[in-house]
Amino acid sequence: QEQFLPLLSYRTGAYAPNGVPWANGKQDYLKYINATGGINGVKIAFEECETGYATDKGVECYERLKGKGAAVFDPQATGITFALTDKAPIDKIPLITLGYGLAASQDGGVFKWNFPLMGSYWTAADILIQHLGKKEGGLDKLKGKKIALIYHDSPFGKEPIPALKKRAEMHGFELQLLPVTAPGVEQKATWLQVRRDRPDYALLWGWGVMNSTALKEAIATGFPREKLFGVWWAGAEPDVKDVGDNAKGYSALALNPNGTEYPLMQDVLKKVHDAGQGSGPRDEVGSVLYTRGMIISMLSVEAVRAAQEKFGKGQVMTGEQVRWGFENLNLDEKRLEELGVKGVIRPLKTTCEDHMGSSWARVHTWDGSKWVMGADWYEADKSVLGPMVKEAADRYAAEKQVKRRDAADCNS
Amino acid sequence: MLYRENGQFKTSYAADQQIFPIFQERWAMALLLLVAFVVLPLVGSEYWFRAILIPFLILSLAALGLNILVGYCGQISLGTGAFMAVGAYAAYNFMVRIDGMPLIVAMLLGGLSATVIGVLFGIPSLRIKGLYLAVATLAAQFFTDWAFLRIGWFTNNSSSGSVSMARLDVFGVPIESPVTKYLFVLTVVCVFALMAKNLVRSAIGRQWMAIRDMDVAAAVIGIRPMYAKLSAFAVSSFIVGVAGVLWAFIHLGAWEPAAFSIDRSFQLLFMVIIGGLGSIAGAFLGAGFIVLLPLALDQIPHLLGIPLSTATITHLVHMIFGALIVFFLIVEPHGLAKLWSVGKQKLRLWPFPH
Amino acid sequence: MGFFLETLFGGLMAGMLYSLIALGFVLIYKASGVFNFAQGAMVLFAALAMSRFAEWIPQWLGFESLLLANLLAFVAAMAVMIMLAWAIERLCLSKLVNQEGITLLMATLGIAYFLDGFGQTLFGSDIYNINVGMPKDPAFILEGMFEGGVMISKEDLVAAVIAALLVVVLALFFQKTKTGRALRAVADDHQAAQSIGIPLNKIWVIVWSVAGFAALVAGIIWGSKLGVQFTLSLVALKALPVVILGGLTSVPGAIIGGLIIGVGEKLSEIYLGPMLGGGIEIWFAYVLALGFLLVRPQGLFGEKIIDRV
Amino acid sequence: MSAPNLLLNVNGIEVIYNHVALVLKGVSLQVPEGGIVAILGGNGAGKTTTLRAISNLLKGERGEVTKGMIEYRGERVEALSPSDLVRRGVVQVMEGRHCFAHLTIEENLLAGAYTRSDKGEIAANLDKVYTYFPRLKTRRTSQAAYTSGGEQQMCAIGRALMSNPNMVLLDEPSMGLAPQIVEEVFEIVKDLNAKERVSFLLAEQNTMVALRYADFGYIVENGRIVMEGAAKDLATNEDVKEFYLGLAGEGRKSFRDIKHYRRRKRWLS
Amino acid sequence: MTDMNAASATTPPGRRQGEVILDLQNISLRFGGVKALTDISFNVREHEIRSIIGPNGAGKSSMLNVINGVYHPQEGKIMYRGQERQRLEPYMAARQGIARTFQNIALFKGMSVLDNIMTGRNLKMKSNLFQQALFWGAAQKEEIAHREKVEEVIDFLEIQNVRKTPVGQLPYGLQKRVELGRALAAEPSLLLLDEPMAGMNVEEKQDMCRFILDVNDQFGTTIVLIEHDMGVVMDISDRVVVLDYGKKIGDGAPDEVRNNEDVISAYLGTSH
Ligand SMILES: Nc1ncnc2c1ncn2[C@@H]1O[C@H](COP(=O)(O)OP(=O)(O)OP(=O)(O)O)[C@@H](O)[C@H]1O
Ligand SMILES: Nc1ncnc2c1ncn2[C@@H]1O[C@H](COP(=O)(O)OP(=O)(O)OP(=O)(O)O)[C@@H](O)[C@H]1O
Ligand SMILES: CC(C)C[C@H](N)C(=O)O
Ligand SMILES: [Mg+2]
Ligand SMILES: [Mg+2]
Repeated sequence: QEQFLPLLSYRTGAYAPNGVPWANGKQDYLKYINATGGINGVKIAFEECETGYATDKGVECYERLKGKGAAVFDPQATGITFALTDKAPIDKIPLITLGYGLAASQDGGVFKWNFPLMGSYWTAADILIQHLGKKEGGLDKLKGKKIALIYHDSPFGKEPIPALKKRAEMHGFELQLLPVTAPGVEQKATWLQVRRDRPDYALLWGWGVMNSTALKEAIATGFPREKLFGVWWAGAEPDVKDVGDNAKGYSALALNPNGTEYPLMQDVLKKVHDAGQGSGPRDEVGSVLYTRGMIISMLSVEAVRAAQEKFGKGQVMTGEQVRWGFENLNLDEKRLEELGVKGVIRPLKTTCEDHMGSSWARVHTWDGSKWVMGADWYEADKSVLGPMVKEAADRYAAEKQVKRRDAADCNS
Repeated sequence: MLYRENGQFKTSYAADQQIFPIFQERWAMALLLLVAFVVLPLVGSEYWFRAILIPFLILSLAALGLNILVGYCGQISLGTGAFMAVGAYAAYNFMVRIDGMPLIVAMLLGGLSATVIGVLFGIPSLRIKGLYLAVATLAAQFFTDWAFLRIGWFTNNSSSGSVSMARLDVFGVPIESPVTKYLFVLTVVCVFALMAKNLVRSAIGRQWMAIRDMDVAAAVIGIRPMYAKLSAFAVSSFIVGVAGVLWAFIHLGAWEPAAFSIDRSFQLLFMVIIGGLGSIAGAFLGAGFIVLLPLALDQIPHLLGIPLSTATITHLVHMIFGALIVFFLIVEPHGLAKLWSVGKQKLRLWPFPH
Repeated sequence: MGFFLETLFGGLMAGMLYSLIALGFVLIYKASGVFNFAQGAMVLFAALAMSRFAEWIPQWLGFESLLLANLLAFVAAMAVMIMLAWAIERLCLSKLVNQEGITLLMATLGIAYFLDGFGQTLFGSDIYNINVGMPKDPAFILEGMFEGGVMISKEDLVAAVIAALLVVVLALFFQKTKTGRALRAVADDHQAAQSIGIPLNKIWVIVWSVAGFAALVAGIIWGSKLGVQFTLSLVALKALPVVILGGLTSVPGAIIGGLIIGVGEKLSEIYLGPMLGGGIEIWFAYVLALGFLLVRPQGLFGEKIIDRV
Repeated sequence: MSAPNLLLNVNGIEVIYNHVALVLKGVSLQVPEGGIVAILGGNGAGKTTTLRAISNLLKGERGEVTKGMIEYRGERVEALSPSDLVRRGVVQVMEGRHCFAHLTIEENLLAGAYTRSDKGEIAANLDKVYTYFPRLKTRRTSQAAYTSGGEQQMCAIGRALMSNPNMVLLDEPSMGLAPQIVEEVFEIVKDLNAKERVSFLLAEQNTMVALRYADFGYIVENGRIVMEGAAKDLATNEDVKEFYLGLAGEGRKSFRDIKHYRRRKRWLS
Repeated sequence: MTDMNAASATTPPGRRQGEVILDLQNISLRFGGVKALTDISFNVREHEIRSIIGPNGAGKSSMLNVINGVYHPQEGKIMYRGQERQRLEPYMAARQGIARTFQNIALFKGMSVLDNIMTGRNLKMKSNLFQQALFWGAAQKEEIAHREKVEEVIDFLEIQNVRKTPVGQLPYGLQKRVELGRALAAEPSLLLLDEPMAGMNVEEKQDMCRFILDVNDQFGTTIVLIEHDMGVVMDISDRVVVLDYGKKIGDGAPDEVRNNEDVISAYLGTSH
């Protein structure tokens, strides 16, 4: 009896360069778990399905794999997440959207099956503004400043806007919205506008080619890279690789660092890659998105583990049970240490109400050859986002006529 | 049972006009419908309904609509995705803005909205021909992509730009379970297919084909190019619009403009051409080919247990798919439907070669 | 004002880049009546070949020189494109003689699919770069006149010049040369062309090779701009309005069309865009083309569409 | 016909269209060096198909030769491409003109000289064609699509002559031509035949003229040769007279006085 | 259309003196430099068979194109049934009862013989889109009614056995016949025929003549005929107009024309 974990991924198409390391990370961790005896002895079976980042393909994959007893889905795209959010409750399969998806789904009271662990686009936006404030020497200093948001014109790119608007009116900076039509190869006009309006900062909400293209255009229009800040999906190696030295000074949010010095990476190299099991090239291990993939699988496995604690060690968990696991994750420093990811992520604790668990992130900067992690951690400001999330969730509930879960439902 | 038409004499023109003049065909069709409506719902798995049959049927419908425009009226269009989108978003708005709006009505209204837009973008066809028109229709595609992305009103100002539709019902019957969804779609498709067939075999259909084959001559025998072309655009985009509604409401549930991107338009054109221009059955064959083939190819390595990375598989699928398209065009440039009818001719002559 | 000029130049040069791709379409259409939807895929394929060879050849032969690497890679890539042309003719076109345009168009779509898969299996689907030493940083002119001066991207400038050269060469090739005439004859009527001894297969290999060459140049320039990866094949969509606006059968038309579209979309995006919520350039290009077509259904320089009884 | 001076030898060919329609059911015919041979027959008899088969233009029509063999100068030619045949001197004038619509008349003619490289020769041929068809000279600069039916017909014939062939397959050359042009065309045929020993195989409906100029003739009826013989003999054959020349016994009768339900003579086939 | 195949008593030429239905006055048509027609005037009487002859490129087809509105002459006016006709589009001409066939066959290649001829009747079909979509009922009745008419045409032209064949596959001669059928199906009052007998052998020409004469006799359809076969022209037409290089060089009964010097030198040549 094996625990089946489906893997949606995209190794082809416009987003492949980012999709591939991510997918490999997810896989390698599962292989690693199997190599180390499974989850309390339960081995993991997994199957990958190619979505090409396209919503309809994603749905097709979901339908195909859910039949095989899928315990959790990581859609790897906000678009797909939206499409699946309505299906998951029917099929009773949790969705984990680490650092993406619907911001509102943090509210477990309404979104019983969604888990935007470790952050959403609202937290990301919030943190970026905090960071800029810090650079300026205080959020109040942002007054009168002009900040441009250059975003992938899709649900993904649009998510942060409400949060940014909120912050804008709080601190009185001007927010300029510059949508880029997917996939984002056509940005000349956008950057001409940037050059004309000379914003003090530009936020880059891109994915795939959009990121490298943006950097190239920034260079071509002479926009200082130091003033360009990306979301955590715009801060990985593929985004800067072929721009190389010219991207020096560009910073982006980081949910996780890169590098192989962490025990987990060492283990994976040893137990998976040295065993000829590696899904991708060896030097990919420890890259930003690879690591993130690992974390996603790790959290999924931990959720299964947690579920087993409650529903029976050494057994295969159903989607419902795993959902409970996700809702009762508690990774403290100690546990992180055991998992060999100390310093990779911060402790994380989910509850029935809070499906995010933690919203800590750092900012790292490209020095021309590698990403250099910034010192200080930021946490999204609950006092700002909390009400927004609640309101959005309630609106969703009203629209879909789902009613808030009561206490009883919570500890079910 | 051997396939013969000898001995089946038509005694009336009505008989001669039947859709399936030969009784073997009538039987085959009846059988097919029986399977589709009764057998499949009993045996089909959820995956089959959700991931294969429903998309297949809906896309067949869209292809059917497109075929009226391209195959029968000869106006190549690359804007099909756009018209699907119009249908979907229009219906969505009718649903959310008018409460108590029944699904069927919303669907038809969606179709009508598509018709309006279709006719609008059809007007240039009075002056622009062939490939020029084809490329020009992309204007519709990109414009709607943009409009539904950027104009909040259409998406009921959803912050993400993605909208969704849940808990549908027809006359109180909830359209939730895969089977009900399937049956609903199947019914709609059958009705429209029948109507389309009727159109193309009556006067209007002949007018379309006349325009397609030689517009000057058509005008000389009294066919008004304007009426013929625009009516084709209207009918076509109505059907396509309805297909769009189904695609969004029934298949996806939640969607963004990307669901109706240019890829969709091309995919549909594939279906129409591979299936056979100017053939109702062609639309279904084409859809079958385009929808099922990649899925099948996708599965083969798994079934054979060959360990290939999904990337390699996808690339292989692309290659094989492309190669097959070319192959079929070489075997029969006029599509699977033609291949089928040639096959039947051979069957008639059987066992003699000629 | 200075900014207006920037936009204008930006548009003009973007336009030249579009015409570079448009050229591929025009060539094949003019010369065989086939509307080649595989052009985009060919660009990607060529670019992939170029970038990978530039990376591999030095490893194989063990030398350093970037220049040499690029040269050899170019030769190798061109060889590949010629083989491709030959294969396409052999396996596909030669078997579709005398079929309607739409059938052939469909075939090219099939070819496009094949190339997408084939190219990426062969050369990988990661993001690669082509480094032919294009200048990356902007240049500023007329600094006297406007504060900050008028910025133009050197890279685009170089690209534009190359594009222009290429077009001139091809336009000449299509002048009343015997081959040129034969090509147009084939485009008009395959069978009649055969009946008077024009060897279709040879003609087609020539044409597709030339188109392959155009694709390679486009691939190199766009590749070094955007980086070589899948989306490169999408730039074809930017070329389509150019093609119809300039006229499917006119090589110079590709250039003029390119310039008009380039300028039109950039100006619209900058000056209209904000009012409409941005991102309008893509459809604007098509609407612009549509507008021109309503006046001249065969595009600015296209051959008159003949309908006569 | 005796083998030595045999130029073209078609032997029992069968042709099938679309893998289903068998339209030639074993056609055999010969053309001697320097001969003018006519193929006669009603609509749908298979004349055009026969010519297509010889010049290898069937492929485009999705037709194929399934039986029999075709020899040109003793060489099997079924496998050759049309252009190879043109280079060997066999050129066809297609039924229904097929001019290159977008090219001007002159470009059409020059295109016809594709297989020729010698500039002088081409120029000479061009002049020759223009002297044969002065009408073309006056329309030389206008696009073929916009010339009259007859002009297009002349253009098609002239275009074929530009490759200066030694075997021409003419499919209904007289179609749509004014009477005296028809005469001229056949004079040209005779002329080329006499001066340049060009051989002709022509499918013609205008039997009257055809038999006047040809020296041998075949009659095809749905896919079979039903009669063959020297032109003169055919011209005097009663059946031919009635059904192809419209000369019922006592000479030509007016088109007005045609009885309805005339018994149609059909050769056994 | 009642039994057409009944033997028609053949009446001598020049018999018909119906009044003028079509009167062309000083028509001139240019294409850029090319003068296709210069100052041509002639008329057509009800019931007659009016032939246009002339060398290639004389302007015959252009003349027909002018009559049914495919070309619009720069100068001259056209009187149709009494009143002057303004610039009109081809489909309007069709509505006024003018049908035609073309020199380069213009059939609808993709359609069967039957459908091609059915299109000829589209002007007479009245049921609307919705009725047609539902088909059963009004639309079907109409279809059948017209189908009967069309079948008569098919019998008349003796093409029953190819009813369902796609016209593209028919040999040239039969295609011409189908095209005539398409024109006849419209039951026109004025029928324009552009070289209907090109590419036919004598036997087939005789049939064609018979068809034309019957149409003309039985429905009194007026016919304008372009033909290069002098035998046919001289035998069946009532009056002949001769064009040369866009100019009219002769007009009158066949015999007059036959002996007209200019005509002989320009067109007929010495033979015949
Ligand atoms: N492309 C095609 N596909 C199928 N059948 C065809 C095709 N071309 C011709 N045929 C059939 O082949 C037979 C012979 O046609 P062909 O054109 O050779 O006759 P023909 O003697 O040239 O007649 P015509 O004198 O009218 O030109 C006809 O019955 C026709 O229907
Ligand atoms: N659309 C057009 N554009 C330009 N020139 C034209 C056009 N139509 C006809 N012409 C020219 O006008 C002249 C008359 O053409 P038309 O077709 O009427 O000749 P015709 O009498 O029918 O000759 P034929 O007996 O060969 O058919 C020709 O020289 C032709 O080239
Ligand atoms: C899912 C992540 C990979 C980011 C991606 N662009 C999205 O849709 O959110
Ligand atoms: Mg023929
Ligand atoms: Mg004419």
